[in-house]
Formats: sequence, C-alpha cells, structure tokens
Amino acid sequence: MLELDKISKVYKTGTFGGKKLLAVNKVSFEVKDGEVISLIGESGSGKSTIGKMILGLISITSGTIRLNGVDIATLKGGALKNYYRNVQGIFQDPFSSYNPVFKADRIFRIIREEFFPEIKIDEWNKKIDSSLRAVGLNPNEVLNKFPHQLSGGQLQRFLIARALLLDVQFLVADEIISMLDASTRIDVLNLLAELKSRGLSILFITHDLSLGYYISERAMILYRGGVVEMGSTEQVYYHPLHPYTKMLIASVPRLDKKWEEVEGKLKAKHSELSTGCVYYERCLFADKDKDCAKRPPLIEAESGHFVACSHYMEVNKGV
Amino acid sequence: MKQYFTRKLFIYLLTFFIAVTIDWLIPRFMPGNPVQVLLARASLHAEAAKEMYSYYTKAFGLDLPLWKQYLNFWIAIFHGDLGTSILLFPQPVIKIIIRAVPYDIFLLLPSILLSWFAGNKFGAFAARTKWLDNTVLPIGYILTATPYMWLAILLGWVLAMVFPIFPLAYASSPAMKLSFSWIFIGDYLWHWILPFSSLFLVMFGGWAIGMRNMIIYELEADYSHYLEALGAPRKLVRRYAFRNAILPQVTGLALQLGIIMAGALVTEVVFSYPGIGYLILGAIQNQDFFLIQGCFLFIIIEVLIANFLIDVLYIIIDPRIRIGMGGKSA
Amino acid sequence: MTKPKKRINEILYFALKNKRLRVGLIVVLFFLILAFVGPLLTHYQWDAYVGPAYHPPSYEYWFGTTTFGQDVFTQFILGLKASFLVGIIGGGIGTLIGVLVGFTAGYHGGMIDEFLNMLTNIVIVIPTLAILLIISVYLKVRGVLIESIFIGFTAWPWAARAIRAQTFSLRSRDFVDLARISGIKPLKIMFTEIAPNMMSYLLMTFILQFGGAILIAATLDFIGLGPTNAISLGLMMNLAVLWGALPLGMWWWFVPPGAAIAAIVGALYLTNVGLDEVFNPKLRKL
Amino acid sequence: MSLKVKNLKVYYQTLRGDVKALDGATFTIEDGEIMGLAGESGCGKSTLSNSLILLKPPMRFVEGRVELDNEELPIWDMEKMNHFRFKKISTIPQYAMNAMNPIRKIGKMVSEILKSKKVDYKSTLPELKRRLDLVELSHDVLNMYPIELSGGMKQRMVMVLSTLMNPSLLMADEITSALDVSTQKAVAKMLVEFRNRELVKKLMVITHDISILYQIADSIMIMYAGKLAEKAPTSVIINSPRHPYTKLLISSLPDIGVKYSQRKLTGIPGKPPLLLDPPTGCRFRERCPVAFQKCLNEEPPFMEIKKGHFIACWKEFEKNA
Repeated sequence: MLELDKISKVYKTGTFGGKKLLAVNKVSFEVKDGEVISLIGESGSGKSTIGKMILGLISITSGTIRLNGVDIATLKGGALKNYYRNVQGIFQDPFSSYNPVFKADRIFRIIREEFFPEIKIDEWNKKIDSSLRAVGLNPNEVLNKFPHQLSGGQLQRFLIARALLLDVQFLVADEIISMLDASTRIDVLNLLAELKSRGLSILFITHDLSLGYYISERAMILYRGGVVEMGSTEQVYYHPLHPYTKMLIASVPRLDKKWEEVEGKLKAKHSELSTGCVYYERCLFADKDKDCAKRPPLIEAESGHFVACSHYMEVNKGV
Repeated sequence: MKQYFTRKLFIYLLTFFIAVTIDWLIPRFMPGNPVQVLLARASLHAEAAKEMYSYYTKAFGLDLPLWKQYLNFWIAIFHGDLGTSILLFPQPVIKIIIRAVPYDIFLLLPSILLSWFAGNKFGAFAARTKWLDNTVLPIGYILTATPYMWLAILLGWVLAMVFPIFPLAYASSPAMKLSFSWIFIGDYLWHWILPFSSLFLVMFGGWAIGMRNMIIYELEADYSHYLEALGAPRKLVRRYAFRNAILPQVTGLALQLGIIMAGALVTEVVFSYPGIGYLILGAIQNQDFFLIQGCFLFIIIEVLIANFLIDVLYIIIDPRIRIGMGGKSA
Repeated sequence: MTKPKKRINEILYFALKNKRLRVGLIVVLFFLILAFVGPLLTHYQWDAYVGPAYHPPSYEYWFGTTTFGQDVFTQFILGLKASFLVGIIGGGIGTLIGVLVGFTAGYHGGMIDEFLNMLTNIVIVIPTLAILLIISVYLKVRGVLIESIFIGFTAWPWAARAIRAQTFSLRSRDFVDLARISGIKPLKIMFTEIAPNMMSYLLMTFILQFGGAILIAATLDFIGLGPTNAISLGLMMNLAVLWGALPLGMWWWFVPPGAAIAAIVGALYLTNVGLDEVFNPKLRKL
Repeated sequence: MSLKVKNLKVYYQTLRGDVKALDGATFTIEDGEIMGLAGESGCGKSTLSNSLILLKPPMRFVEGRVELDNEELPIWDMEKMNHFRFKKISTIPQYAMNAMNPIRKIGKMVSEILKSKKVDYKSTLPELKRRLDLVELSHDVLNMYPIELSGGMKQRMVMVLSTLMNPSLLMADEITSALDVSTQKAVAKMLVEFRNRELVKKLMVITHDISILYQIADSIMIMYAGKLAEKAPTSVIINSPRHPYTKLLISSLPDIGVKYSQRKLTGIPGKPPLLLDPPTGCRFRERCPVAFQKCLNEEPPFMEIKKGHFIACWKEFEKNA
C-alpha cells in the first residue's frame, strides 16, 4: 500500500529563489494493493509533480510518502534500488523516454545490469520475450530497433514490459496515452487494466476524464495543487459535488451528446499562494462574504466521497 | 528586473574584487623577487640602486604583514595611487595611463560599434541569399579567423610601405602638438585610419558570420512561418527575424570584449599607437610591474563598464527580461 | 535493422555533399600534413644562420631568409606544428574544462549551477589575455605546452555556457528520468545517457576552441610572451615587425605565418558551420 | 461559393525519395460548413492543410487543382499565394502558442502585418477590439508582449489575428490538443461562433480528437495513409460510418460511462503503411477485417454513395451496388 500524507511541493522560482510557487498543497491519499486510482487535473494542477515525487524524481517539500509503512525519503543506496524494484513509472512522451542514440531494447539491458546481474543472458532473453508477449508485442518485430523505428504505442508497451520484468507492485502512469493515436490508445489502456488484474496498483494521471473513468475505481480531482474532490469514479462522474468537477465534466467532448451549457470562466489562472479557495476566481458560486475566502477542508459528503467546497457545505448545512 | 540588476551588479563587483586580487597576488607570489628583477633591469649605479630598493620595498610594502599589504593596495587604488613607473621614471602610473586612455577610446569605440552595425546588417542581408552566402561570406570566415596583428601588418605594409598613402606609426606626426586645431585632427585621423581599418575588418567578419548563422535559425522559427502563412512580404519576415537575431549578437558583443581588447593591444603594437596596448608592451619589455598592474586594472575597469552598458542595453531591447525575470519556469 | 547504418549513411551523405565541410576539412588537412611532413623537407635549424640575409624566396630558400639569414620556411613549418599543438592541447583542455563545468552545472542545477554560472561569468568578464599576459611576464621559461595549458584554462567559459544549456535541455528529457528510476547513479547517467547525445555538439565545441586557442597563442607570441625556447607563427610575426621586415619590404617573412593562421582557423570555422548543417536537419537544404 | 480540391497530390522530399503524404485528395467545403479532418498521425492531414496555404520545401506540389470561390489558388507559387493568404485563406497553426514574435508588442505586430497588406490599422482597430471581446480577451493585450499571455490567451489572440480579414477559408490545425478540457471547449465554441457570425465562411478543423469534431463540425472527413477514406455529415460519421477504418476508429474511442470492467473496447491492430513506397490497392487492406481480393490490386476511388457521403471502400461499393 502506498500512502501520501499531506505532501506539498514548493518550487523556488526566480533568481536566488526569490519567488515561491506552491505546486502541490497538502495532498493525502492512499492507493491500496491492486487498485487503480485516477488523478485528474488540468496542466499546472500539480498532478505530474505528485507522480514525480512518488518516483523520487523530485524532492518532497513537506509531508511523507510511505510504501508499506516505510518513508521513501529515507531510502538510499540498496534500499532505494529495492524501492524501484517495486515502484516504477511511465511517462507521457514515448519518444522522449528513449535515448535516441541507442536501440530501444537498451532499457531491458539496463534493468538486467542494475537489478539482475546474476541472471544468465539466455534466461534473461526468455524473460524479455515473455514480457513482450504479455504486452501484446511480437519480439521479432520490435527488438533490435531504434526508437524512431517504432510507433508511440509500441514504445509505451515496451515500457510496460520493462515494468513487468521488474515485477513491480506500483506503477505511476503519467499521461501515458495522451500522445498516442486514438487507434492504439485503447490497447495501451486495456493493458493497464490487465496489469491491475495481476495485482498491480496504478496511479493513472490524466487530464482526460473519460479515460480515467474507463479503467479506475477511484478518482481524484486536482485543482491548483489541492484535491477538490475524491471518491469512487461513479460518485465523482455521476454525482459531482465540486463546481470545478461539474465544469470539467460538462466540458468533456462526448460522442453521445453535445456539450452542455455549463460555463466555466476563461479567467487566467495565476499561481501565487492564496489563502482562499483555490477555485475562487473561476467559480460560479463563489461568494466573497462566505467561507470561500478561507480554504475549505476536504469533507466526506457521502461514504468514500470527499469534496472541498464551502458552497457545498453551506448548501448542505445540517444535512 | 531589479533582481536582475542587483545580480549583475553583484557579479561585477565580485569580478572586480577578484581581478584586483589577482593583480595584487601575482607580483608577490610569482617566483623571484620582483624588486631585484626590477633593479637588475634598471641598471642604475649602486647608490641609486640602493635608494630604489628601499623605495620599492616600501612601495610593495614587503615588510608589512600580507593582509596589511593587501589592504594598503586597495586603499591606494581608491586614492588613484598606482605607483611610479620605471619605464618613464618618475612619472606616476596613473598619469601615464590617463594620457593613453583617450587614444584607446577613440580607436576602439568607433571600430567596435561600426563593425557591429555593419557586420550585422551585412550578415542578415547575405543569409539565405544564395550567391552572397557562397561568395562573400567565405571572406567573412577568413576575416574573423585573421589574427589582428597580421591584418594590421598587411595593411601597414601595403598602404604605408608599398603605396605610401598612410603613415605606418604613431597617433600623430611627431612634430605635431596636441591641440584642437583642424590640422591636428586631420593629422590624427590620418594616423587613425589604418589601425581602425584593421580592427574594423576583423570584427566585421565575425559579426557578419554570427548574424548569418543566427538569422537562419530565426527564419525557421514558428513566428516566421506564421508570418509567411499570413502572406507577409519577405521584407517583413526578415525584419522580424533580424530583430530577434540581434539579441544574441548583443550578448556576443559582451562576450567578445576581452578578445577585442587583445586585438586592440596587438594592433597598437604594430602601429606604435600610444594606447594602453602599446604601453603594456613597453611595460613588459622593461619589467615595469607597476605599469603592468595599472594597465591591467584599467582594462578590467573598461571591460566591466562596457559589459554593464551592454547589460543595460539588453534590458532595453529585450522585453522578456523587462517583464519576465524569473517566475514562469517550473 | 538497417536504420542505424542508414542514420550514419545519411550523415555521411550530407557531410560529403556539404561544400563548406569539404573545403574546410581539405584546407585543415593540407596544413596538418604540411606541419608533419614539412620537417622532412628542411635540414635547417629554425634559429641557425644558414644563408644570406634579406634573401627573397628562391629555390634554395623557399620562403626566403630573415634579416639575419635564417630560413623562413623552416620557421614556418615548425611554427605550424606549434600552432596545431597549441590548438589540440589548448583547445582540448578548454573543451574538457568547459564540458566538466557545463555538465555539472547543467545536470545538477540548483546551488551548484548558481555557483558555476557565476564563476563562468566572472572568467568571461575578466579579459583573459590580460591574465595570461601577467602570468607570462613572470614565468622565466615558457614552452608551447605551458602556453597551451594556460590558454586552455582561460578559454573554457563560453564552451561551459553552451554545454550547460545543452545538458539542461537533455536533462529534462524523460529518458534521464527513466534512467534514474532504473537506479542508475547520477555520474553514470551523465556519461551513458547525456554525453552520447552531445557528441556532435562536443565535436563542434572542440573545433571552435581549437581555432580560438591558435588565435590566442598567436597574439601572445606576437607580444613576445609565447614560448621562450621555440618558434611559432606568432613569434615569426613578432620578429618580423621587430627587425624591420615592414620598412625593408620583407613580405615573405610576415605573410606566410599570418596567412596560415587565417587559413587554418577560417577553415575550422567553415568546417564547424558545415557540421552544423549536417547535424541539424533544419538547416539542410535538399 | 466553396473550396474545391481536385486530385491534390503533395509529396515530401526526403533523401530516400518522395513520401507520398497526400496522394490525391478530392473534396469540397461549402460556405458555412465546418469540416473536421481526422486521422492518425502521419495520415497527411497536416500536409493537406499546410499545402493549401504555405507549400514550401521539403513539400513538393505534384498535381491537382484548388479552387476557392471559383478562383484557382496558385498553391505551388509562394509569391503569388501572398495575394490570397490572410485575406482569402488563413490559418491557425498547430504552433499557435509560439506563433507570435516574442519581442514585439502584439498590437504593434498586428499593425505591421496589416500595413504590409496595405490595410489601415487605425480604421481596423474598432473591429479588432470587437473581436477581442468576442474571444474574451482584454483590449490590453495589444499593449503586451506574447510572454505576458497564457497559452490559451495566445491561442485566442492568434485566432483573432488570423481571421481579422474575414477570410473565406480558415484552417485550424490541432488547436485544441494542447489545451485543458475547459479551455478546449471554449476555443472550439469560438470557432463555431466565428462561423455563425460569418467572420469566416468555411472552416477546416484538423484534429485527432473526433469527439471534438462531433461537438462542432458539420461534416467530418477521415484520412488514412495519405488518402481520403470517408467524408459525410457529422452524425453519419459518428452513428453510421461505412468505411471499415472509420468504424474501427469510432469504436475505439472511450467515452464517459464506458468502463473496462463492463465493456472492453479494442483498438485497430497493425500499423499504417510507410508512405515512401505505399502498397498497391487499398492502403488500409492490411488492417482491414473485411478486405478481399479486389482490395489487393485496385485502389478504391473516393466516391459519393449517398448525397454528401463519400467513401473509398470496395466492400461498401459492392454492398451498395
């Protein structure tokens, strides 16, 4: 189980770190074994930052991330390597994930060098073969090629195969299909869903709500570094409570019905720290005199369904 | 923007501090006793030598603790006291330098500015114009690869010796007295033209090539393509590209200053032109430490000031610095 | 499976097709061969008085003789060799330091970057020639090697700057992150992931440093601060000016050294632009 | 009035030969029509839109005829096309976020472009401001530099500038793909608004996201491997597509309400052919579940099977016959 406990990330920007940017603000959640959680938000919402913190690629400003009770910030050397044996990531741009001067299958060789130097090469090749087949690739077609000779979908599957070689428990999938063509997208998505049935937990980071709905049990809506709503996907998609979630869902281009008229304002987002509700400027219900001037806490509205909205609290007072 | 300035200023001050420290360190920590070397070179008779020895020992402050020597050095600098020259004994170094500086300024400023303007204009004009790119630009490569002194020697040889049109040496005729008369100015310009041309030509080549390479990138930038898609005339597209390409060239100017100074130095040597460069040569040949230290200090100050001016200019012409400074990343 | 070959073929194709690159390389090679074959063609010492003074080029003395009757061709050949030496050592050291500083700054970012950046800026602003000058004055005996090392140690800043920017952009690529979550150590990542992507860039940096080092050395030599125990192209010009080659019209003494430097460095710059066109598809014209 | 494209072929020159990125396109866009153009990456949709406005190397015009409002467009001639660009035909490019010169104030840039087209800036200014209002941009942007604007704002500014001369045809190339859903929706609706107000007569909206086209387009054209596969009114393409490729494409799109555990969607197996040396016959045949002998040898023509419904598929022609 992976737990995030009030993690925050503050970026120092400007020369000599003059300004501060709160990218993630006290986010807490947990991912149980074998669970797929969608982390949904627009660009700049901090969703990728959370993924990178879990992968140890950027430092955590405050808060702790624990894998099975162990604080990952304390991991070093062998322990850290062991962590990467269990926790892996796949990134958005399949082409950028490969070093263009080397063949794509070099990522497997690295895994062997770093984690399994004791396995014999024949045996290792067999393992590669079977994990490639597991992700629906024909080894003969894809091995020994340069990244630019493979398609985006193939490259992303390669990365999933890499994670399989490591026998991971937890996968951070950061917008992994947003750069793929519609025709191959769904296959990669299906693959993730299959991994889940093998007992893997997945943090599925996306800006596309329909994709989040397709594979995950729970969804988290992130806005400007903070969680505004969290619950089972059905709860969040069919009974959105936060105005931002409502606006997002209304904005999704769907194939079954035309856009509804829920207007979100096109106001510029800005990034400085503010004490009030993060969604204040764009919110249709915001009211200066009410509690919107304070940051609303994440409260449980119904079983397992959390929302952070003063308006909601106001309307449902006493319920 | 304010932050940008403070940062720059900090770096300049630090640079100045380090440069002065180097200036102070070297005669003290290089092998050999500089005072001995000095006196050996000066070859005075015994009594004078003794007097000189005690004078220089005091001047270097060699009998004081190091930190005190260092402190005194700074104090002296701020009092404009750079010691006494040996080469031109007993003139104070500061006086000699101040006499030489105007020659430098009138030689360097026009050659740098004019070559920069002309080179950039020409480079932009030649870029993506096939025949110019293939014929004239190679000349630019040769020019920028030419050692300053060699071009100076060539010009001197051809235009002063083979065809004696211009004078080969000095900043004015020896008989001429420094004055603000037209005759003097004419004579001065007459002597000025060869050193100026040799500096100008070498730099011109460099700027032309730099601009040519820069503008080719800009013409492939998205904003250039958009202009083309909107049917903007070639002239406008190129003008926009030029405006963007000129920014790195301004930075380039700052980066090149040190090399340009070196070029000016050797050019002055070739033409016996009485600027700081010529002075340095004399100082080196006569092991005149105080004069070397003084000249070094002045070059540092000149380069720092020029750099600072370029920075200010850069802020004026690049809105990204004026508005953006920090912030948008991450 | 044929792709890697194809990529190399493509680069070779453009390299061979590129006129600038061809001309540049041919000129550099010509002088390089001359510098190494040349000593076989002459049996004089560069400082020996071997013939009549003021002698213009002739069958016996190909490039004529100096005011003292030294053979100019011998000086030229040896000077050429010295120039290449300075270029390779000085340019090599400059590139190496530039790479180390640029890599470290670009990869680590943060305070290390801030510090190295400042150092780079300072070295850029201090006129390096002035420092070389001061140091040279105090060194009694100077060889080509010492000179090259000094040049290398002062010429690195702009290389560091350029490489830092490149590293910076490569570092943010996902494959570096992937290497990190594969448990590879930072130093290894720098050399196995980032460096291979910068080979063409490093080559071009070295070429520019090479040319720059030759020019700086010529300047130093010309003021008389070059090697005290050997001849160089800059020193030839220095001697020519010092001993009245100009008023005496001894063009054979001062034209060849400068021309050689201009040709070599110019050709190097040309090669560089050619390489840029080869490696950067945006600049290619079909 | 309309855009008529007939058998347009535009190739990409590479070392290894011509990539047949657009290999014969014939279609029409009527006034008032928003035509969506979709297909996977590398299918030639950007080549098509680029070639209509800025055809330059490495693109190479091979053959074909383009007519805009009964006037032939000399798309092969960079200079002559300047007469049509901006005024008659315009584009919102894929790179709209970087399309403006970073060191020029936006108003200044607009005025310079107008001036180069012999249009008076002052007299255009009121209209420009109205358009800014339309896309919800403050008039202050004219006094700002592009870096002061967010990505979405830059995109809207480019929309305004590109359409300022009321072009007859506007092409919008992947302009929503880099945006968040909420901004995406706003931008897409603005395109419709521009058409409704007749600021542009007809639009070609290029995207790989068919669901956006469903929201805003009147008709959708599907491209595959340099060829046109199907063109029909939007509802027909979405609800009753005929070409096997379109069918597979539509059925692979996840929608809210579809869950893996309940209904598993599938993608299209295989890869599109390389266009350097495309196969004979139908280019989709290797991935096509219904391909038969004829698809191997003969290339299906792009034919109208019902009014306004064009496809290129032998199987469907057979059914129809």
